Amino acid sequence: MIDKTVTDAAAAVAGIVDGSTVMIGGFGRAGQPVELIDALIAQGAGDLTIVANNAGNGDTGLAALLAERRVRRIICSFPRQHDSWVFDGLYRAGEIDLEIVPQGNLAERIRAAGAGIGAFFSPTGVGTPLAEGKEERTIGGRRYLLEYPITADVALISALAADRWGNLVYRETARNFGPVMASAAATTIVQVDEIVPLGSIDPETVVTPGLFVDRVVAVGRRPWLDADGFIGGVDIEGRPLADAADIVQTEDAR
Amino acid sequence: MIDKTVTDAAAAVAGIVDGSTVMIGGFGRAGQPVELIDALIAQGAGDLTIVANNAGNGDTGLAALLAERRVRRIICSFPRQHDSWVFDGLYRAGEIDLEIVPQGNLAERIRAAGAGIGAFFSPTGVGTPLAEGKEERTIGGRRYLLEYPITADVALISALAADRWGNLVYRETARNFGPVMASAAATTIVQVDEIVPLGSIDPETVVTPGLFVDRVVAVGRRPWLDADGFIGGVDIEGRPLADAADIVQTEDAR
Amino acid sequence: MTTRISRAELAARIAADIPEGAVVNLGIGAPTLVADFLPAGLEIILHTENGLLGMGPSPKADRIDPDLINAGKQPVTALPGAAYFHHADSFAMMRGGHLDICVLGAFQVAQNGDLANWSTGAAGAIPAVGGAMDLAIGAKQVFVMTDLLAKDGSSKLVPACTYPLTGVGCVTRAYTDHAVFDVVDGRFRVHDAFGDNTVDSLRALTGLELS
Amino acid sequence: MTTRISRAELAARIAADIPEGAVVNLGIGAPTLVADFLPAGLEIILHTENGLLGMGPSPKADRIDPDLINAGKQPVTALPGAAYFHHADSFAMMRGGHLDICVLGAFQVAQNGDLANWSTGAAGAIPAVGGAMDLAIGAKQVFVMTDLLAKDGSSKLVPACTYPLTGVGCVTRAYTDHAVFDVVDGRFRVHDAFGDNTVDSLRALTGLELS
Repeated sequence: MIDKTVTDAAAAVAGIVDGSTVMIGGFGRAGQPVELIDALIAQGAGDLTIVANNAGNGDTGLAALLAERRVRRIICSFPRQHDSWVFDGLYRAGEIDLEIVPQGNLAERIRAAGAGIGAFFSPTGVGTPLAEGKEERTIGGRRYLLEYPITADVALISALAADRWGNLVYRETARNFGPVMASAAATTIVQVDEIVPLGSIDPETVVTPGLFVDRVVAVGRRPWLDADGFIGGVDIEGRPLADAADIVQTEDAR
Repeated sequence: MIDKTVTDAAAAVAGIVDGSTVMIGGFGRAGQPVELIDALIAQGAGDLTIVANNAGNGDTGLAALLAERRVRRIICSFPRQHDSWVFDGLYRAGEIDLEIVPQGNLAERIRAAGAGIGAFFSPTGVGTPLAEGKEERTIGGRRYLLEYPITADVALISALAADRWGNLVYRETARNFGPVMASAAATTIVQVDEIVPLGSIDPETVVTPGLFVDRVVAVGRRPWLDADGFIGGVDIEGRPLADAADIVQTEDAR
Repeated sequence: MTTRISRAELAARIAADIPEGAVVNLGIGAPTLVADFLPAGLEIILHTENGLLGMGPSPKADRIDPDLINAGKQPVTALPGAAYFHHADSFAMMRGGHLDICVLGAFQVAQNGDLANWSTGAAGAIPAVGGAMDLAIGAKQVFVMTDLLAKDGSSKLVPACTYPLTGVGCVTRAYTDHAVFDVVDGRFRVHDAFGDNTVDSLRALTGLELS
Repeated sequence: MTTRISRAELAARIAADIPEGAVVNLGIGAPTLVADFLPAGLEIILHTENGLLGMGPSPKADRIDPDLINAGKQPVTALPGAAYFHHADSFAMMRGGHLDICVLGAFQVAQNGDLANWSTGAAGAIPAVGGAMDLAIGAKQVFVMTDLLAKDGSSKLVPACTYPLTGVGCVTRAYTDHAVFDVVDGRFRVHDAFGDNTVDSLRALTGLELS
């Protein structure tokens, strides 16, 4: 019997070694594999290269991993946020390397790694400072830059549900980088709200087929799916809301 | 109101001009847009370049279009089948051009067209006769060939259901080339079993988002979805079955 | 006194130019205001690059869903007809030319259509590009929404960008608080000027050759 | 008389080498027979490149579904845990190295692992490659299933292929009706020989250096 489920987040991240390249899913806070990141912090691996869209928020999650000086280098599209002070401090102190990648190139380079593409000519970034050192070619009258795959030793991602084969479904925009990262890492580790019985995910709706997934761990239902649960959300600057009343009401504006 | 539905297959294929490149979805008979092909035959456009996985079966569908000498060139992975006599005859008579593309390169080149990729280095075909004339490069110790996108003026595809925005869901392995072709053609025309109300397709399960789709036409429920309907299927050689008794019984073999 | 329309008026002006059926990305920041002025009753499909087509307005406070956000990480909703997809598919839509319009902010727009909106190039600034470079080259039409003049009074529409570029020759139209400019054959052309602005007064303000 | 095992015995031999949990593509034609001999009770996930993981056996006649076929266009079924996907995703799985094993037929296999199985190069033949070249380079292990000798008695395992190649250096193991051969350091090594076949007798039959 194939059973990719593990009992807890610590077991899920076991064996990650110093010097690994680790992809971390999520866009802002949506789809962040919070429990897995916490487990990685506890697990102890260091000298890491992180591939993620952002470079951490506040003092938790990826930011906490950075604060522990466990990350040597980060590859991302948008490190600078109002609450990325941990990264900002390390960067200004010259204590972390940064590779800035346009978000579309980041996603496509990760996909390319999963799809066996050796390199591809991308239309993004031509004529900009991020083109520096890249091979440029004009194809069909349009200028492109040659971009290489981004692979990883490990991907840590979050999904809504998995079966024991590792088939995944996601929720809303928390899907974001999960499917491509799952395809690009040697070992893909997934936290889900729940493990469902094999056969209970409609094969038409599987987003990440199980062959991309190595370990899944159930971390419990996300609180906002319960009635009277957590009110999440962020304000217009991306700051987490203290309470629901902080949100601007615009539903009737259109 | 956005409404991409048209009343019949003739309206769906209106305006296709001589000399067009037309992608046709389907793998064997699964996912073939039969009614749209018939409408294209009736519509009259000629001197066409066809992009498809196969080169027609029997005397209907794509084979009938070929038989009418309406196709100048075909780009496909597997033209030769037991019932591809129409193509075979034209090819041997030198009356049709053929570009053979490995199936994975075909799919990825079509995707690249839809995704704005200028070209990509593919691991497939290296060292084979199909590498002839292609740029080769070694990246990370592995050999690759440079492959270019395949675009089209029109894509004709088949899906299970659409809403009026053109969001599509497919059925089983009839999905095959539909999603990538929809993304790669200037005008994407889709036949579906039925048009469903906007909002009735779960946004988590949309396979082709409507922005890739230009026209949808309902052609009625595929017969085998009705109780006591058509028994489809093919034998081990891919020949359509005359009746259900022709199929080898192996369900209990494992 | 030169007429300057408000940020809200500018958003409304842009919204009025978006036709029914358009697939539109409103970037982050000020351009997202355009959503509030899209004509009621017209179906315009909003794309957000973090994986949603058919984005709706902000939710009421008690309906906020942390899994459903836009590219600016603000809570949003999904309309009937929406679709979710992953990041590579989302940027494939953009880079493959399937968006009709995107609206972006700008530090500078050059008369050849070059856009600078991601970095001032200031020493010590932390670079962050997000999806700006993909949006700039991906949409069929790239609208810029910006004040015409920077805080120091200099024109943000320029003969050539001095800030680091986001994209080359990509801007089709610049909506400013003074006037709307089209990029045509390597020059700005005044599409319409607000209030008492004229081609001559805009020429004086910007120092640009204008037609 | 040299021992030759039957096609079914060969399929069973291959099936016995596939471990639980493996993701396997059985190509088209003879290799699809392997499915019938996979050990009962072990979970092995079959991939078919036309868009299905978790492929099951042929359906009963009254359950044939024209939308559910394999790469050979035969009717199949889907097991609990199956997933459908489009062609680009399907070949990305293959080309990205996510399949553990594929089993392919062969015209020739060279001792350096080169495979020829798509064209005899005969004048006037209509070329057709399908997914063979992608499978050959994609799976972690490429098993070939073939008779050792062609109808004319020549060996299909050869020092160097004379037929047009499908893939370079891709075959890891050749299962033949006489013996199983591993490709090791540019030479065939006899993994196990059936019946009265020996390394010496196989050497005599094939003319190959064997170890």
